[in-house]
Amino acid sequence: MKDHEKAKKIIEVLLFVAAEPLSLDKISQILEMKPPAARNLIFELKKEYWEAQKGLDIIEIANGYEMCTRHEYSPWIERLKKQRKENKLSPSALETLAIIAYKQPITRLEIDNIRGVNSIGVVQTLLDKKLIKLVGRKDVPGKPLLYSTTLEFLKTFGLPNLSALPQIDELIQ
Amino acid sequence: MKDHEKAKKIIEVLLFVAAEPLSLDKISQILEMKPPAARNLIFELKKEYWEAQKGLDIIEIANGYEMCTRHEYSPWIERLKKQRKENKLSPSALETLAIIAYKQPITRLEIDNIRGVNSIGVVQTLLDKKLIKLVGRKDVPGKPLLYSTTLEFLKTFGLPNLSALPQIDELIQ
Amino acid sequence: MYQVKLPIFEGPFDLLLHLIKKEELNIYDIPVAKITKQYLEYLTLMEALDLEIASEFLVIAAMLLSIKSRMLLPKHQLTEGEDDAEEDPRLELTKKLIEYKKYKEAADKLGQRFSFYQQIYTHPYPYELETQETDLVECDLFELLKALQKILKEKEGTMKISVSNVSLEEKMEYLQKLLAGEEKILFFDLFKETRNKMEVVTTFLALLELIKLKKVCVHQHKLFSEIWIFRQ
Repeated sequence: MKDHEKAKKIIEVLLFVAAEPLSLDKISQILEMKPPAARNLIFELKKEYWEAQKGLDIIEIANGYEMCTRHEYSPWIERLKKQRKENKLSPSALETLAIIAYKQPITRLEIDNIRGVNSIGVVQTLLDKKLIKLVGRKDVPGKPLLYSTTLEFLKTFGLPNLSALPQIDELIQ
Repeated sequence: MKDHEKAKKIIEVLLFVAAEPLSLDKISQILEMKPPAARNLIFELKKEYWEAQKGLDIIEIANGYEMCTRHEYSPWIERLKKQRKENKLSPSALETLAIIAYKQPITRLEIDNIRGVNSIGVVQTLLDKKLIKLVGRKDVPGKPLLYSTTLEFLKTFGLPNLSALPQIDELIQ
Repeated sequence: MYQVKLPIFEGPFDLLLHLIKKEELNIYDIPVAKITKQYLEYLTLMEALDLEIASEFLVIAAMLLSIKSRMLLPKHQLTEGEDDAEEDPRLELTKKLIEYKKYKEAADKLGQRFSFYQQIYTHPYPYELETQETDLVECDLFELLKALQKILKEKEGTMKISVSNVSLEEKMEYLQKLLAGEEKILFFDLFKETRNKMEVVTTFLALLELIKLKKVCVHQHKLFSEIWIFRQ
């Protein structure tokens, strides 16, 4: 493979792995070539993508270049995103999580009493998803385990901290 | 563009945007086609990528397909990211992981017996790295915990599935 | 000062395999006396260097010594009735070593795969799609109830107390009409025209009914954010 072709492949790979648009300066730095030469390669690559009628495109955006999907494929991507729902929490998981979030630290029996059903499976699911954790044992007969929410819980729900949860008493007036 | 070609482009786009390996089932569902037909398209796409000597590749990994960079481009990616992927596995971690991979589900005592040493620390490390998980308890006295490898294990080692591991008995001949 | 570089062994089996390989010995016919001598020399060296010797090394040392002494017993001393084809005292150790060796090889192979795949990169996530809507998560009753609570609270005081005669069916029809013109509507906007608490509740029940009938679906960008109603 000629150097010229090789450099083009490198640009392709860089655009693929970059998390944000790559500036011409950055690309030329990495390739140790002058910016105009790098720009020519990017254009060639874009032309190749176009000619091969690929689903992907290389666009100039935000002072840089980015690899992206062609617009006409977005309905398919939406289908993919819809399929992702499996990862979502079930209503009973959300319900249990809400109880733990507001009443932490809490035992399983206390959760069961509020929900009116046994929560053993759903508590395990939440533990597996690392949304809740064990934080000790309650000082009552039987010393039951106590659960609290995790940092992952805050991240998942976009909460800065626990006090950012809506006031529970306002919710159930 | 023919339907056949169009479907191939859609697969390309899906593999590009997916955050994780896409299963054949998922791909064929989205395309509303039979899995073998979808698989053929994926292979065609892979072949095209290969023939065009692209910097990108499509690989079978963790029960699905994924678009990724060819390994010879890693030096340039490292220049971009200014760092290597900073994951290291110690020889004892690899040894323990190999035993679990081939003998799963397996208890810690069984691992210790093969290794000839206590594996408590290394098993914890592998759990922390999510390369192995607890899958239950063995029905023998003491009900010891059983360990298996995870999907993350397949991803980390670029394996399509567990049966892609080399035959253990052929390894020492 | 000398710097003694001692190879690190994962355990006693690892050390034994190393000795067998170094001396080019046959693993199926291990000269126990020789290997025991070297094994113990290694432990002595570790001791001299003040390295901690794991108890597992000592267990295998004892095992080696025991095998060695059993090998020294002359065959003809076998007592009457004992099986002639007495098991080779090395058999158990050999089995263990072979088993361990297999996994050690497998670990090497895994290590190679690991370094190879460390050099392979995938497309980073999250990937910004052109439309935000595709990132919607499905919204459940818990979220809906909270939203309803908020609306009731906001409407409090501003609502006239009057008897509503809007039926559930009428509300369902009204909601579907609202949605006919739009791709999506904000949950909050469904209640814009409601005049009293009863009507808010009826609207809410109508929405639930439409969800059940799969006429509409409810999504939000992320939990605790705005709720959108979509035609289905």
